[in-house]
Amino acid sequence: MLKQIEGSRAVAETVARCRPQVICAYPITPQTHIVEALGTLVKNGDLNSAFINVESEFSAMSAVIGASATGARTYTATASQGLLYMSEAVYNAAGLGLPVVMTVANRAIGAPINIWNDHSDAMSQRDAGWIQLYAETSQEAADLHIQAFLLAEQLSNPVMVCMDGFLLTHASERADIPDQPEVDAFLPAYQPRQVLDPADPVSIGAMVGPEAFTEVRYLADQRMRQALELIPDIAAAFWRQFGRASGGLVRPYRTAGADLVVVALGSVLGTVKDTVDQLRDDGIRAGVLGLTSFRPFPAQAIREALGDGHRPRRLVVIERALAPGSGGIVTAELRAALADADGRSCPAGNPIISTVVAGLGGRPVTRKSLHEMLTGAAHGVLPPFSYLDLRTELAQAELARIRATRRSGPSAENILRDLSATAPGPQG
Amino acid sequence: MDKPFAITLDPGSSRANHTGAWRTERPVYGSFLPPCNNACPAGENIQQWLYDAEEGGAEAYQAAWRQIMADNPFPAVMGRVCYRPCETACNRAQLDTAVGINSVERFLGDQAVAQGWQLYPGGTTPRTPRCAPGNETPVAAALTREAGRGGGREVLVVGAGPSGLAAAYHLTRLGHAVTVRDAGSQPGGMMRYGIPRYRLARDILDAEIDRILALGVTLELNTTVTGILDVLTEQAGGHAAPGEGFDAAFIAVGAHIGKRAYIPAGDSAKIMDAVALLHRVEDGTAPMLGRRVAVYGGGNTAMDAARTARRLGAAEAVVVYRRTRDRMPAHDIEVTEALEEGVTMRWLSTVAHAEAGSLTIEKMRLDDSGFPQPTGEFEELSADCLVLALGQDADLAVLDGVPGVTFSGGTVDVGPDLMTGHPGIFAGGDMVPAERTVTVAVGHGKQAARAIDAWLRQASAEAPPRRALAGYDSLNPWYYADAPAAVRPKLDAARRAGTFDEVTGGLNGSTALFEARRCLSCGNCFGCDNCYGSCPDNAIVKLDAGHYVIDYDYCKGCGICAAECPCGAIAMVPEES
Amino acid sequence: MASERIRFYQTGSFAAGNRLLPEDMRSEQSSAARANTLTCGHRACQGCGEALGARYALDAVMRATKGKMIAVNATGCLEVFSTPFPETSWQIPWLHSLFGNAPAVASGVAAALAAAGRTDTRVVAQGGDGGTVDIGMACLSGLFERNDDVLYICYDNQAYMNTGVQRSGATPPAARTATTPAVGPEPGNAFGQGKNVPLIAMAHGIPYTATATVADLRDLEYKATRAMDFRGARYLHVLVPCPLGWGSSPADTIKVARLATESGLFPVFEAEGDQVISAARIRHQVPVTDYLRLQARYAHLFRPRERTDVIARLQAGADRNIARFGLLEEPDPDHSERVRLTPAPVHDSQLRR
Amino acid sequence: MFAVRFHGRGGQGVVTAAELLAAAAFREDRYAQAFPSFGSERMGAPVTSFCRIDDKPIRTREPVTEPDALLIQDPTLLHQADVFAGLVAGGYILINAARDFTALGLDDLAARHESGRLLTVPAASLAMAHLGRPLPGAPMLGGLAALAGPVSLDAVLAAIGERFAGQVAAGNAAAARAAFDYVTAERKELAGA
Repeated sequence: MLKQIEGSRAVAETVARCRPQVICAYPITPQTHIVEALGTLVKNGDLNSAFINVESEFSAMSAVIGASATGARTYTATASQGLLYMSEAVYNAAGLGLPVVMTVANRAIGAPINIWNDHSDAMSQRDAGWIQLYAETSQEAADLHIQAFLLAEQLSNPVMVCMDGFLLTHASERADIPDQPEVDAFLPAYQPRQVLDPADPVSIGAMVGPEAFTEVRYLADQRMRQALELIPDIAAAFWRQFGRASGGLVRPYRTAGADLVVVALGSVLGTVKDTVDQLRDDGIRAGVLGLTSFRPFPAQAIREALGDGHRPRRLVVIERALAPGSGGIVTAELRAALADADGRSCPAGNPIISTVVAGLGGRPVTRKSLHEMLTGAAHGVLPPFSYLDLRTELAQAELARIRATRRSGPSAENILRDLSATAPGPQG
Repeated sequence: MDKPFAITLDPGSSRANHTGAWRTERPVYGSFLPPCNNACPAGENIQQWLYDAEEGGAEAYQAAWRQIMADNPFPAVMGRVCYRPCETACNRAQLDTAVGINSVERFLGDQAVAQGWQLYPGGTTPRTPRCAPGNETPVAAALTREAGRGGGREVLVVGAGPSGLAAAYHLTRLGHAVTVRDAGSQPGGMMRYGIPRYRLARDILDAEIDRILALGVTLELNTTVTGILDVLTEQAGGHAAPGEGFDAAFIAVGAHIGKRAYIPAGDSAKIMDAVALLHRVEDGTAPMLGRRVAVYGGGNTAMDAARTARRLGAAEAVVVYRRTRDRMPAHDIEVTEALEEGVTMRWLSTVAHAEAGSLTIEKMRLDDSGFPQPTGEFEELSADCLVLALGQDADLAVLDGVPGVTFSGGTVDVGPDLMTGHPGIFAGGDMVPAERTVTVAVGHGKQAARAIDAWLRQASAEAPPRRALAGYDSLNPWYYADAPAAVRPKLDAARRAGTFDEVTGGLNGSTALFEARRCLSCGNCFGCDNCYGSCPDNAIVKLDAGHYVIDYDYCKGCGICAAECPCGAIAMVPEES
Repeated sequence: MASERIRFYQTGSFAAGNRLLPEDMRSEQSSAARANTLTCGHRACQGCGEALGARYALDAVMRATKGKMIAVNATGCLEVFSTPFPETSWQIPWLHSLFGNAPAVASGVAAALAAAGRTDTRVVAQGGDGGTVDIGMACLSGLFERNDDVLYICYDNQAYMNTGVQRSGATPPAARTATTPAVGPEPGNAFGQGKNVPLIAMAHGIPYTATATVADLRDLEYKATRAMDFRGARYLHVLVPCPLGWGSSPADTIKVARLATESGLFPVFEAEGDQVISAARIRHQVPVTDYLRLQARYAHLFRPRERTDVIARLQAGADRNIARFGLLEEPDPDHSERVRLTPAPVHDSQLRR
Repeated sequence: MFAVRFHGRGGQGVVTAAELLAAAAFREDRYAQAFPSFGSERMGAPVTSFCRIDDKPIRTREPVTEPDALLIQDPTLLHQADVFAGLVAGGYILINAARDFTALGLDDLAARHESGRLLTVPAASLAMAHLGRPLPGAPMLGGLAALAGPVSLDAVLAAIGERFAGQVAAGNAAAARAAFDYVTAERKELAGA
């Protein structure tokens, strides 16, 4: 049913249509609206499910591990510090091959504590063995959950649906919430691969030593490679059933014959697409490549999307998370992906890649800044690594302070002091 | 289900891992000698019959009784007159109080009499080992040979006392034809003529003797045996007419000649000896003793005489003894009961002179060596009669002049197999050097029977290897509930003087069962499952109650089973390297 | 019932089994048909108290639930020695996730069962003292507070044995561990305030809390069985000596546990809600030194010189327990050892909620 | 594309107002996007929210920096933050206030601004009158419908009816309608002048 609806609410109602049997939640901004809505649906009887209010994210993930191993379809949601706090259990769920589905309402990680959006949280778990899908819109966020349950249960592997905190979770948008029969038709009842059952007792979670651990990890990687096949199939099936393009591995936009392609994940893609349209109007042949699946990393799909023959001369990767001391997380993976399966670089030669760190801790990514930066890129003046809208004066002032005095005090607080002295930030 | 590799495993698959390889010591079920069995002069397997009795019910009681009967044909008598060395040795005494073995034995014996249990048909079956072989008593082993009485020979038993009758009993069951000859008019010897009725009811005694005779023992009463060699065959070193004589003889005529001591006495002084007194009471020809009776001596017979005197109507019965109570040979229980019945004691006193109606008593004192010395102080003690209870001598006439037979200190010299210096002639009971109790005598009977049987078969009595003693330290007593002993009812002291009724009563069904179940089963498995339950490696397999097997594939040798065995029936032994 | 009394007052009343008792009154461990939830071939040390305690408790629960049980296990010795690939010693559905999350995982299992309407299958979570008292405490408290239908069993061997005997929040004062070595003026673990998890559990007001040791099998089975009479969160704290970590003889594992209770150092009791309803009376009281001397982790209290001051403080602790739980009072008839004979399992319908 | 920026204080329903406007647009089968100036605002703290309305899907997610209309729900904010920043030339301003610009000290602004596009409406008092609580959200939307007409009054009323129920719905609707009439009258007057 088509609605004007808050992103969190859209996800909650869609998850409910997936009939999870056990839901665990611990509140953390900006995930709260999702679990509040689900909690209400359970309380008023619209959703027949066990809703556990646990005492921490660590418990939340642990409880869904137990429930999933007992044969229940399970769901939880978190963000930021919460994701890090449950990290040990996040790895464990994947190691045990349990098809848990979790929403991550992407948010920065402190210190300094920051409740606003970026991808630092999800990226910190990129090697936990979870499949990671990034939503561009509320609609896609909702749709991806339906696909996630199917994917997770077919592979016996957990799936993380990442949606930008506030930008998607708190934004009211038009979204089509599928009806129950449609979802039931698309998502069959969960058939567990392994289950705790007195009638057929097994021990789950054995200690595995050097004699088999490598093989276990190898098999985990194989599941990811299997996912590379399944994700497009499921997206296609979804399109057939619901008539919407949601999910898949990558989403190209005006890449055909493009000289400059912007690579990004999540909701920033919308703003980027608007900007690219402006660039086209300016006569710059720009395009966009959105990555919906970051784990598994769709190397092959990316190469195909960029075209095997004609390759864009320039790639600009928008990083919503920073790897201090290294730079861009997505960039590094993309660089590796551009070589073909045998590691040979493309005959047409590889493009020049620039990394642009943007939108950390909720800083708005504006068309204005993007347009400026990409125009520069088109004219070859964009450095290999840069920040979008970095307030250099603030940073420099603090650097000076540090150089000046040993006891310069906490940087974040210093910068805030400077800020209050100067003009208000971009958010007014 | 198609499980994830390595992470998920099939149940119980660790059985493939044989942890027994870790072991340096292995637990082994053993069977150790319980102190009660060790102390029993009659060699009863007390622990086994208590174990049998613990089950409760007629069937269990009969099984227990048969176990006693394997060693001792007088359970009911024992339950009355035995001085209970077993209870003195009982480990339970260190926990709370000793198990009332004697009272349970009496209960079982009385049950047998009341129910008229017979040995045949059926016969006793040897004990089956529960955990490990080696528990059978030699007698039980012999009983298994019982089948063919064919190899049987002729054996003469002289004396129908406890020792003789016990020998006859065992020899018969070993397949020999036994003839018992006794000078007296009734069988039982000292059991009848030495122990008063109030300690041993005669119907009980008769019943147990009859049961022995019922086995086919020939009893010839009022027959004094003289010239023993004339009745023995040549093989036994005798010269009886061919086909007439006996192949072996067991002499157990006891000791019932009262010791006389010279006591200056006036002509009209009334003096008699205790053995004769008790004998006459038994014959129903009790003498007139008068109002005041003095008994001279400090043994059990002295007590019997004094207590009997009270029952014959003596207003006063005074025991005159030259030492002190703690040096009295009489068993404490006898002294106590005597005092309860109003018998008075004169310690450190000797009779210097006897006159009609009065005695002259000389006070004594104990020297450093504890020997009584005269003090020269005298006093009068009015007494109508003086009964001498200064011990008994054996009448050894029956062995006079038998070649090879030697004597010392008024007793017959015998070897460890109770054979005298003359081949084929054995002796036991009060006439050989030993403690003079019914139980010891019964033990001699069994021992002699075994030895005679072996001698007749030109074999040597198989002396079983002595098992290690199961001391208190080998137990883990925490597992035993606190359970104070059940006491036997006693006849009210005031009512005793007038009657020869039994002073001590028996236990009833439940108190006897309670008492039997107080046994700690020292050194022998009683099927408590502790080993099975407490093995951290599930390495002990329980076949059925009380039957276990150790699975050495998994036993790591930690030793918990041995440490937690309540009765110390498991030993840890080093692995052969 | 005279016959009852005689049944009770007999050889080996406190032993695992007794041929004179009817089957249903014998301990589960005496039964040839016991579940052996933890079976042979596991890699626990010789004389492992935890292996013993786990089988005692879970076999009893198996009897109470008629075999319908799922177990969750925290990381630790029990998990490591029972399930090294490619073998497991468990014969029940068993799940190991992490060190600190067993209570939460169990909540999830219970929730899944409830969601599937399979409430006849019951959930047991188990862990060592580290996984319970320390790293698992938050999850455990959450389980208690929500009163999820889980029996949590802590096998307390008073240190991190799996990692090589380091101090845990359950390590008693003066005990030597790898991180509280027996050196310096005050060797061994410091005298802290301790962390009494059974009392913490009671403070949550959960339906049933109990302590037990491997030294009194019947009591342990009784409590594991009784716990299954309740719905909601239940807590069972079992003292399981560790020969390796305590420096005691493998053969003495049960003996040491027995002395811990007979000295008063480890009070054995049960509680409903926040009320203690029974305490196992000390049968033969012993001084704490009887207990301490058997363990190398306390050797420094006796050599080179006897630390009477430290021993006195430990004895005072035992005396406090004795006073607090009335461990030397006359047993009241309702809770005589006879009651400790494991009762027959109750039916689901009878369960208190 | 028509972009609106709402200014108010935590507790005044600033975010709700933006969502109601989006819902109204959805009613008219147009695309809309509403979102708050994300943060952990507390009661009384200055709050901003945004709403975009368009005939095609809206992809951009940046905050509204060049609004076509400003809805200022609390006149006390006027001289604090730069509430007028980025307003497009000829943009609309609606202020919740009973007083005129002079009283509000906005004469300069009024002078610079195209007549009829800068208005005040006593939204709070209208809400007080009809709803019983001084929540200016609904009346401000009613006023906006009259002032700039990005959505119709009917759409606003429908959105209100969808979001609220019973007395609350009725009260908000009445207040919105009253504000609509008030602004319509004001504009007539200005046009007349």
